[in-house]
Amino acid sequence: MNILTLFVVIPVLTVAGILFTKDLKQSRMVSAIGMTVQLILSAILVYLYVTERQAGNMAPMLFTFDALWFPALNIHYAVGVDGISVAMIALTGVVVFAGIFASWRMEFLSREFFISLILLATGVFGFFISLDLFTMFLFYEIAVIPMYLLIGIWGSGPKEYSAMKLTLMLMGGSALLMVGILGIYFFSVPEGGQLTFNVLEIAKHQIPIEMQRFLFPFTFVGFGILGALFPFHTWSPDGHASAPTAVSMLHAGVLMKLGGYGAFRVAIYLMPEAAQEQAWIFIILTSISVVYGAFGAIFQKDLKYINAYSSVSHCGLVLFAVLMMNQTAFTGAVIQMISHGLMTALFFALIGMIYGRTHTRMINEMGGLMKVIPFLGVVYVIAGLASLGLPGFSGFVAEMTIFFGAYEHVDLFHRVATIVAVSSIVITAVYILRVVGTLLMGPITDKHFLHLEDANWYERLSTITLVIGITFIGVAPLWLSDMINFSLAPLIEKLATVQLPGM
Amino acid sequence: MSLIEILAMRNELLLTIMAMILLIIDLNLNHAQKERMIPISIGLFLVVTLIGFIPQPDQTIFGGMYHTNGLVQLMKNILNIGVLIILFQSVSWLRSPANSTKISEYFFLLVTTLIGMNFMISSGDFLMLYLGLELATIPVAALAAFTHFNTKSSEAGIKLLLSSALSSGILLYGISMIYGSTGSIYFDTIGAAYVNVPLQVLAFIFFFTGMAFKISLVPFHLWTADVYEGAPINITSYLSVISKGAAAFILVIVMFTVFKELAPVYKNMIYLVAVLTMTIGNLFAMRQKNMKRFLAFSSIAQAGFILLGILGTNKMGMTSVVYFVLVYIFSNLGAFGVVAAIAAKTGKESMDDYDGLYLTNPKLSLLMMLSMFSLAGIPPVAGFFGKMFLFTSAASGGYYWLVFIAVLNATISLYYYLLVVKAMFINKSDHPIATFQSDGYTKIGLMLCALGIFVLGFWSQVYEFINNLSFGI
Amino acid sequence: MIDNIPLNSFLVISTLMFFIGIYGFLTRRNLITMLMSIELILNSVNINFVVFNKFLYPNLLHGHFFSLIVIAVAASEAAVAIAIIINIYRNFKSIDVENLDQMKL
Amino acid sequence: MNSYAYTLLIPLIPFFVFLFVGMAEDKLKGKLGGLIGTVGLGIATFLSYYTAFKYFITDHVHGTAYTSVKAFEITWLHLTEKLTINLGILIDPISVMMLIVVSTVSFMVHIYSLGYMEGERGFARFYSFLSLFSFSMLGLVLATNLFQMYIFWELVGVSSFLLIGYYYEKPSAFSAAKKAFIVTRFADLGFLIGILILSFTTGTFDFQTLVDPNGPAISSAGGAAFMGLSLLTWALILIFVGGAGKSAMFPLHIWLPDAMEGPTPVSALIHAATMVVAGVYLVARLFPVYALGGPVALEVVAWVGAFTSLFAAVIALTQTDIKRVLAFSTMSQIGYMMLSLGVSGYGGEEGLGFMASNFHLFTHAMFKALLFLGAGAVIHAVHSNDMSEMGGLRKYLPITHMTFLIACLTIAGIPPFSGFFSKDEILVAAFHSNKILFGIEYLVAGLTAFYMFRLYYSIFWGHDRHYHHTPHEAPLVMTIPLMILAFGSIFSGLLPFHHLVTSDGLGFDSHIDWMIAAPSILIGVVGIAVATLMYKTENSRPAAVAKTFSHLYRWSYRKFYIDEVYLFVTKKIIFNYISRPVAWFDRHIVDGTMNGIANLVVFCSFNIKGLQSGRVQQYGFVFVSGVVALVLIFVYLL
Repeated sequence: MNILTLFVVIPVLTVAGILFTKDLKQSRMVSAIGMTVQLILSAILVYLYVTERQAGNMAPMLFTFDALWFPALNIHYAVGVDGISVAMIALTGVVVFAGIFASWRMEFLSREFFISLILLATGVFGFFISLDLFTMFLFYEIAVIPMYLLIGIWGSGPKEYSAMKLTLMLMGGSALLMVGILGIYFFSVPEGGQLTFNVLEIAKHQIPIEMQRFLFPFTFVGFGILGALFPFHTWSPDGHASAPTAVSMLHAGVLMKLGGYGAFRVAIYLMPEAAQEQAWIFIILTSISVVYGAFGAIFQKDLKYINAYSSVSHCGLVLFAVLMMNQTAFTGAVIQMISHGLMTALFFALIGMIYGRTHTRMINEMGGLMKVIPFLGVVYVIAGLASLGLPGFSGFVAEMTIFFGAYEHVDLFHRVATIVAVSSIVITAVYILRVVGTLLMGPITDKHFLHLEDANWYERLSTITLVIGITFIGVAPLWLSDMINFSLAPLIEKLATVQLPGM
Repeated sequence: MSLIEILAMRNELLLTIMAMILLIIDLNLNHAQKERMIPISIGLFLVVTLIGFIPQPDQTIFGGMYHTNGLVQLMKNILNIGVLIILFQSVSWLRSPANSTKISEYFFLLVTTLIGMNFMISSGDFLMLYLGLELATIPVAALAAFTHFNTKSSEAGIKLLLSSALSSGILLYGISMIYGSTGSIYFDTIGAAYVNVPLQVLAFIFFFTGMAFKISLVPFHLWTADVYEGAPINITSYLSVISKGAAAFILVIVMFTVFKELAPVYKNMIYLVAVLTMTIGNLFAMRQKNMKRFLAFSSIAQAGFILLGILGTNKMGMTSVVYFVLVYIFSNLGAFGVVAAIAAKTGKESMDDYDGLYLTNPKLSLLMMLSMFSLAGIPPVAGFFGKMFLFTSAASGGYYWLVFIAVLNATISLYYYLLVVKAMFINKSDHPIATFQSDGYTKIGLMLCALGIFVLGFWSQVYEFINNLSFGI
Repeated sequence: MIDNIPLNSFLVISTLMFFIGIYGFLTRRNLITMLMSIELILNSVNINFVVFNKFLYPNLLHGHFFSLIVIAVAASEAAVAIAIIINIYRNFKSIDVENLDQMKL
Repeated sequence: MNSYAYTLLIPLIPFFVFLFVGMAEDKLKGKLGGLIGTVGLGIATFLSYYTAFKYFITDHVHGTAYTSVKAFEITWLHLTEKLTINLGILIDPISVMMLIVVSTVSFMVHIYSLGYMEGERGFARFYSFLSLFSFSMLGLVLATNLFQMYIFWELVGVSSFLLIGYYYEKPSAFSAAKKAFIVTRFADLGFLIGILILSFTTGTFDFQTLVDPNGPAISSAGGAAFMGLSLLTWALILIFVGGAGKSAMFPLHIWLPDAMEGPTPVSALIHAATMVVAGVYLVARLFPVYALGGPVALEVVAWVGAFTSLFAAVIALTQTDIKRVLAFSTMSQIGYMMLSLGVSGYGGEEGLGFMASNFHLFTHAMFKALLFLGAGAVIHAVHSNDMSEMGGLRKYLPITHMTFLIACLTIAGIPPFSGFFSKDEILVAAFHSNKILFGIEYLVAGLTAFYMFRLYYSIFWGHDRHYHHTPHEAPLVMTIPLMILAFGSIFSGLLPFHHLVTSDGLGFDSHIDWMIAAPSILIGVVGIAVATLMYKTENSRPAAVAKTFSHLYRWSYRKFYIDEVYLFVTKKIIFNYISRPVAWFDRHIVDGTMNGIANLVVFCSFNIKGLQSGRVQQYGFVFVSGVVALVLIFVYLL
């Protein structure tokens, strides 16, 4: 069987396996095994991909597999990966793996929990491997819908409200997306040709510019909503705040990346002309959300809200980079997606673990935790430093690449936007240190904290996995950026052919 | 015309024979033995359904009044399957002491309406169409009033009958004008002669409203909710699935054949009605607490989506309509089946009673959730594909904004479908519906639905099969 | 003698009947009367069919047959309706349509 | 690869020590962690000295310019087609000079801390952080390109953050650390933007290419202008902002005094000798670009330096916390270095200032580290930072006393101590370029002498305060570094810097210009004399002076209220007037809109319910009117 298909099959098998389990122990064991296999598989995929490239395979997509599904509409089950999707798949593998271990003690309806969690993962994996817009959309929605149950059943706080809001807003986004995708489909080939959903086929020729003008906003905003594009980000804070740990991890870590990835793979790749024309609007929006999210985070008191807003800021940076539309910025965007995925997953994992001990998420109710739970404390500091872009961690690499890519534009508009975005690094430092200070440092505020026990083995496993990912990218980014760089070539060529009206 | 040609009407004939057999058997049963009617009639109907799948050459008899071909046969089979599921699901209700004396009447009436629908679908002229329509409607009115001691039920009956009479009156008036202006009642001759002149547009509108009444499109839908609520659950599901489906079938056929010259006009009309139907249906459905009424309004909204397919006015459009109705039958019957099962055991029909259902009756809740997702068009269940293809065919006509509105409406509908899911999975309840076991028939009925909901989507051959039979303008 | 009555006057009659029927249907409070109004509508349709057939297409019989069928169907419809109405009378002790609004909103 | 490849070990050894000690922190009992760290750094120090010897003496052909050597380089990341980030090691006069400074002081501090930090909770953690700092600082000074420098620049910042916040349970300590990090981070923003502009105007990060007099950087001097200054100048100014942040130049100096919350050895290492001079090093690194490409930027450097030195000196006059006095004197001395860079020209005699600056950097590292470590010994003895709780300590702490005195004389610029030579060169350079600047520096020299001796006297002279236990001299492990550094501060002045570290690598002859030296000695003596008068024995004179200049006194004592201004800006403006509104806007406007849409839908669904009246005749009516409407629209309108 094609290796990529395995990425969908294994989770499905895992779900099937969980159906036969009885209690928490068995179900978490099954899912742990399944996701470990998945993680190993993604590692293997990365290895295979790199070797294949070194062997000189210049095909835009590797490991492609294509099966005709609905002949009448020429819908295919078409999969294939390039460096970018490989990177995203690896990210997903890591985050899901960590997520399973982070929810090791999910007592209530554990079977259902793991099933929905892994269904979500299935959707994400499927999304990243598919080349056919229809299947892509299919997996997209598969990934979105379990969120409702996951937040609604196992969430906390105003969970019904948050779950409903999140689901409806994302579905509203897919409404835009639907229009965009159908539009692309009906103009995918010149008059009389066999219409197709296949991204590569569509990319071969140019969609009529006036259609692009109409379709690009639909597609971009449709994906942008999932990528927390200002002002459509408002589902994210509530959603994250109410979601259980693992769900926040997966959602912020992986699901929000679907937005950036789609905006890049579909909106920009297939409609470069319109993208060039309309980029400025969205650049303004994204630069706003970069700074706006950071400022929003300063004021919050709930750990999850802080992290949610910082996600808005960081994901804003992803879309910002995507809109810069040059090789460096794209590379930066992808690295940022991965680094933010790992970092924010780590954050949410830690928050969940701390919450599990202190039973509060309000930073002003906590203090001096570093003394009692040094491991979690240290990891939290590491996560914080990573997210404020310290060299040696992935965040720095991503941000620098993005800034340089963005600054490559010579005109004043882009450079001002860049400098606005750059300024966010200071604000980030402010709120991260504020949290670290009040949460971990200082004297212990509450004597109940004195006898908290530090992380158990599964918590350590889950966090260390993510930390390793972050530092690995941070210390040796070259392989990753080259892998991405190479895969960008076709897109860059396509962009190079674009005649810019006006710009 | 030889006797063999009569066999072209084999579905109708078989059903008529079945109806007769039921009556005869019923004569020889005393009250205690009435229960036996259930296996007999279901068995007989199963036979009919199976025979329906035997391939059959295209034929036209009675000088074009009646014609049958692959597509028509397929539509009939779809309806048969639907009715079969309903029969399975209605058993536990029939067994209740109140109805145990009227079992065979139930089956008889049900089969009769089905005969009407079959005639309607394969009608070749307006006379047959009208005849089938009435035959499909009047017995349903009787069925709606089935529980005669229940005031709601009889109210539902009379409401259905009166409004349908009004609508068919208007429809007939339209037909009379068509006849007057073209001098024929045969589809093919009319289709050739029809042109876009005011009188004929007027006639078309009259006819269209008559059909719109059957599919319950806004603003011709108002009877739906009351009748659905008043009628016994299985009749409600029959109305909302089978008769709606049949009407949709014949509507799409007539639109694509008889009135094809009018396409430029009726596209706008359908655009308008579709938007109204989806929006109003959703807005009403949002607030409903009674499950039957809730499903009634949601089915109104669904009808609005069907119009998107007709709007395509091409092969893809017809395929998507038929495919959607097929999927819709399974999804909606799944929902109704659960409601019926619960109502039969506990008599509870309100959404609030469903709180915490998952903890007591997980299987029912799961099926309900699947049906809800399928109705809302969430992958991977079949409903997603049905809606997706409807949207595709609408987009093929360039109606992007309509698609946008439609998907937004789908989002709103997702909201209230999720309310049900929320009730079952998230809400806590002090006294939830107790755990119970349904009887074998119901289980089979529900399983068929679950199967359909799961398989139809991924099994693309179904779509291909329909596509090969369909045609466009 | 029928020939020297122009087609239009028939149509005018039928149209009038049609709208009177609808008016009756919408205004009468008594279920039976509403049924009668429906009969009016159907009969206006019948007139249409017959006169169209007689005046425009005298060599064909579709119109006549159609009207016959309509009459038959109308009868059966009325039968079922009356049955239900009787049932309603049993339940409500009245056949005033005003009572039939237990289900709304 | 070349004969210097081994220098890779110099930064790497501390790094691995950091990893090892950091990971195995709680396993390492007693002083084990400290010993490991010290040994590791000892090796690094030895290598540095070997490198210096090799570079300056054995490998150098007399009479030729010192060339810069790339000992090692790898590619770290490709940014754009042109720009590639490399990590490597660059050996040239200033980097070797810094190598000596950093490794020496760091090594001293490592030894010293074995005594000073004895018994502290997290002893091993302290050493792992020290090693991390040493690694980052060495990486910074050895950087081959601007971006590598930026990377280690950040790392230095964070390790300073960690060390300041070492007593993380003390809120003041952590807030000081936070302040230091955020202020420097803010400055680094300027640095980063500077790098962006510079790298895109020149297309390279590499120092060798940048400083090449006919390389892309300097040739782009006349390039695209923005607001009257060339892009290059803007880039240089922004980069200098970064340097100013690290080197606590006004107005980005506010973090330095608070940074004294950290353990004293840390202050000695980071906030006196090494990290704070990174700014000077940065400017020195890019000096040719400044001198030939952006003279305007260089003037900015000069003036900021001059002002800061005066400003800090004035504040130092009145502070009572001994470490803060030293902190402000550090600022003032760094001001000297900046100024001297600012007034310097490029090449030969012109480059006197450059040489002087590095010279002073070197000597200052010695005596300022000495001062801090001495202060540490004092604090160790009396468990207080406050002058008013000290006095008459000279008999208890003889060694500390002697070394401290030497340091004071050095900083006061009294010959033959090293401070005299370096400061004299600076004054000469200033004199030849700009008389006003010279005047300022001359004044500052006096002030420095004054406040240093004020400090000296009030610690070691006067009558005893009542100490809860009699102060005792620090253990040998602490005093030995003091003595070594004292040695350094006495004799480092004799090093022939004008032959070793010059702007263009070529040596030149310089001699002491007594026309300037004599007065500077004089004012130093005057300062000392005044201090002696006022503080040698308790008397009412200081109070009297304080009263006469009460306003000036208060302002200086309150550090000219700069902190308050910053506090106002951050707390009030940022937090209340930006962040709070943003949060509100998000809750109520953005979120409100989304909820509003939902509510609107619900509202509609409530208001159309009248349609469903339950009355069949109304249904009929709607039906008919629907028909009529369709007819009207599609028969008559269309």
